[in-house]
Amino acid sequence: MKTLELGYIHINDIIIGSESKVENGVLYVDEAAVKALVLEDEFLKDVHFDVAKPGESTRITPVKDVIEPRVKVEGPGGVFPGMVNKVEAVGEGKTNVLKGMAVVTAGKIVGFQEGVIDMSGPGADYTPFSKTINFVMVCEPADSLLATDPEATLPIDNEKKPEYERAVRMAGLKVAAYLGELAKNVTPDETEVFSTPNLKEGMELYPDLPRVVYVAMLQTQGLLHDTYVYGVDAKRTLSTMMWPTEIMDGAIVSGNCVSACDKNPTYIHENNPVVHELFKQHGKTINFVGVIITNENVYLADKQRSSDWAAKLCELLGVDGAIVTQEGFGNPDTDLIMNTKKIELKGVKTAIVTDEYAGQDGKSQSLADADPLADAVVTGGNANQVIILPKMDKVIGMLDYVDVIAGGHAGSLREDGTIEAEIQVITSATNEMGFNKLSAR
Amino acid sequence: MDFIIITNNPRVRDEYGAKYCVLYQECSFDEILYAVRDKIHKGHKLLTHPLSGSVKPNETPYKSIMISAERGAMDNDSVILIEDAINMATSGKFEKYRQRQATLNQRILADFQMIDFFLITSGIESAQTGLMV
Amino acid sequence: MSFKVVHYINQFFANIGGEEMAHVAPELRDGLVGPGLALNNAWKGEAEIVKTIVCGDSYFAEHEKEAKEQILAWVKEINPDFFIAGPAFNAGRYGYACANVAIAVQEMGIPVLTGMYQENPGADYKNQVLIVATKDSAAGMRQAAPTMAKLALKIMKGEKLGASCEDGYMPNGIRVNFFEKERGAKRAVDMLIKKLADKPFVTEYPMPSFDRVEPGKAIKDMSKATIALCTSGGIVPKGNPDHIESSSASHYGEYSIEGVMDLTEEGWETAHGGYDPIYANQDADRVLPVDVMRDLEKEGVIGKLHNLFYTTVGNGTAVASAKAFAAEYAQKLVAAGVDGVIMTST
Amino acid sequence: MVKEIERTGLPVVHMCTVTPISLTVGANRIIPTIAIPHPLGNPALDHEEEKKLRRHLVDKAIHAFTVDVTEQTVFED
Repeated sequence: MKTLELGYIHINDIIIGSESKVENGVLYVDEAAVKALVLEDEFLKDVHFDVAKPGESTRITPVKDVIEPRVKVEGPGGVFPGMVNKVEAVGEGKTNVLKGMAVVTAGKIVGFQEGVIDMSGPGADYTPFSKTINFVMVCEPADSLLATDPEATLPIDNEKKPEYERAVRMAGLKVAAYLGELAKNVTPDETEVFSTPNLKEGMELYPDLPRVVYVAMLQTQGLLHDTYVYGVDAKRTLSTMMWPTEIMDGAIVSGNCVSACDKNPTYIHENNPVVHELFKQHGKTINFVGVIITNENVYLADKQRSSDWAAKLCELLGVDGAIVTQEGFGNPDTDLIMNTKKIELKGVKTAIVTDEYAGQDGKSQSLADADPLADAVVTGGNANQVIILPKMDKVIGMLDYVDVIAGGHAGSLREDGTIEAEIQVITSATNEMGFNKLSAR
Repeated sequence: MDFIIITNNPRVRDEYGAKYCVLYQECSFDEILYAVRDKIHKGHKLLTHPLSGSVKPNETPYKSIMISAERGAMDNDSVILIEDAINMATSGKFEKYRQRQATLNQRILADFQMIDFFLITSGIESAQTGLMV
Repeated sequence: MSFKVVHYINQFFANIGGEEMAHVAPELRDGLVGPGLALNNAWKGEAEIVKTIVCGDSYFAEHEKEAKEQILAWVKEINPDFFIAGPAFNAGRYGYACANVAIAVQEMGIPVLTGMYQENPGADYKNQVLIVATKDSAAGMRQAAPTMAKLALKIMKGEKLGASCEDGYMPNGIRVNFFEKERGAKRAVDMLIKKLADKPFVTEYPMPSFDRVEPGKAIKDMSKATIALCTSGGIVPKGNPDHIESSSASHYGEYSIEGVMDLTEEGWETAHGGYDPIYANQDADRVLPVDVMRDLEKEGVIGKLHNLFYTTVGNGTAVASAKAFAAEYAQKLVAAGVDGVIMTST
Repeated sequence: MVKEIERTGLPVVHMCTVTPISLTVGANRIIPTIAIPHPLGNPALDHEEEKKLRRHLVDKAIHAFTVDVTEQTVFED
């Protein structure tokens, strides 16, 4: 039996000042200390912090990642293993969570960087991060990363963008771990226990319940499209298995910055909605066996191997059912259909989660691939839906390139400050792990 | 696995042209898909996904696709993948991007080249470790 | 001022009679008749049925052209804000009539709505006209009338259509976003639990149609059969006189091969952008085998090669737009007495 | 397209190079052909040989018309 207790500490406010602590639901952040932590990285020159609260007339853009601060209180290892803590296996004991808030990394990595979080207005309905108090950090690249050619129009040297991406990704995780650490000795407002029996125990405990596995597909196509598991770039892995609670301790982190609406930020991995919903049914209607992680590479032989392995693991576990979720557009549709088809052909019933690109008029074919065996599909909605985002009083990050973010089109930033765009510019709007209520028919 | 890269990305041409078989042509995103399709009809096998990357078709003007150097009987899976990709890319829903391409500045273009470069690089890494497909 | 509505119903719902009275010709009545009452009540004065058109189901089936002409003439004269037909529930010919009349009125620029059971043959038109899904018998009127009335009023007021499951119409291929009550992950788990228990569940995204059609009957005597050639390989007369586009075809070609024994390089080519055209341009018989078919005709292996062939472009999987064309020319083939079709694809 | 024609009751023989696509689009009588750019020919052959090849394929199609099928059938050699 693998058991993890999550202790939720509800955060009602974040105050940036000269001391770091969590007290009476308020997170106090010592600006100088966090800044020093971020600037340990030689590739970052400066960082600006800000707080965005639900209901405010604030827009955060471009968003890179969103992370929920957590800390191990009991049990082996530390959060985000292999990234900011040792690779030791996590997923048991006690973990405290700063609930109701998130660390948001913002800033331009590439010129077409995307991701909008509106804290109020119509856009706020589409992003889950309009409901969290956001500790936003905008990181500036070190001079060593800047283009040296005086003629260059690039702020960052093209060759050095991978370093900058890595630096910003790590800065976000470090700060989230630092803030989480402040809650290590705080008594949680609420606790929730998640227990997964091993295969043998599960069979004995629930002999009559259908056994269900969760197949999580991770985005792994290359720079800005990567996901890390215990610090390993997941594109160089075979499909494998995890305890669901490992994910809750941050074993999977996002390095994916492209396609804001359907990328899975680290926050959504930590709070993986499928894992939580399966736990709710565990022992009642189903026996939740565990998580299979598999990747979404560009190389077709990799796709074949990974989907073969995902299906093979389902077969080996002898499960009755599987939930499959994906991340991204186009290329991953092929992995999704391959996985679903192969798993169904093993006699395992599937339900899958995706989103759609059906065009602004909703009339185009939604997915790049299809198969009649994929007969139980949940959709996160049509990413091409057009939305008008009103001007916000405050912008954290920068707006100059909204014209070129995905789904925005020439002239999408109007003179009056409103943005006409597709909901694909909004962070996690059509999340393909089923985090939201948005759907389509 | 011996491969050919069909690309309209100057960065792929410049960095890999001397090392691998790179067929560069100055053309649109769609035209790269068509070029790959014609090669598949002649018996080359598709090695990387034609819609690799989360950047949408024509949002980026650049596309690099890897096919087998060897020709054999036409591969049905490759035909279906490239046709689905062409249908998706030319369906009209990404039309807005096509119009926008002319307005992209050098900085953005360089970024799109970089993304495509890293996507195909991950394909090359896979091709070099796996000898058979 | 309330919206003016014209309602279409059949002889049964007009209380004229059942099957024995299905032959009655279209008739125009003032105000509402039968089920119109439920619609009118639901509109509470915001919209009103000003005229009701009654037509026998057999009459419509047997005199579709005349019936439509008469109905359209009346509708034109009344010039209503909205046209509503049915609901037809599971009555097949009534459903067919409702859908076809509604489509015809819609083409005049008047918004329309009909309703029927999902397995009614008229429901095949759900992508062309808005159809509310009803139960399979008239006992479902109590639910159907308010749903239809509400949706009709929404359209009359120019409000944006919600998703099919919100507004009660049959999915029509146009994807509309909306917020569900539960998040996606819960919906997926619930769906899987139903699927595991072999209970019915509804997918939120039906995969593009993989439906099958019953194979046509074998032809007993080929020597008496007329065989037609069709191709998706884009073979056209040299110069592509109808300007068939090389991709995303917007129309199909119909060409005569009367007296043509062989498709020569001088006379024929391909308009298809989906493959290297060099081989088809050299000899279009490589795609459309007219030369061999003529030999078979001469030898008496087949009775006759049909004198027209039909051509479209678009690769094997881009069937959506080509579908409508094929349905159209299939009718022409049947009318021409063709017994079998060879379709070639590149 | 094949389906729309067959829906009228007419038997359709689909001559197609990529058999899986033919199966996907719902054809019931399927004759696999030579290659996408020249399904019913082979430019590598001389004219007579090529026509013989085409005749062979069309003969198969004619045969397919005379066979009652109950499910999707690929007529191999």
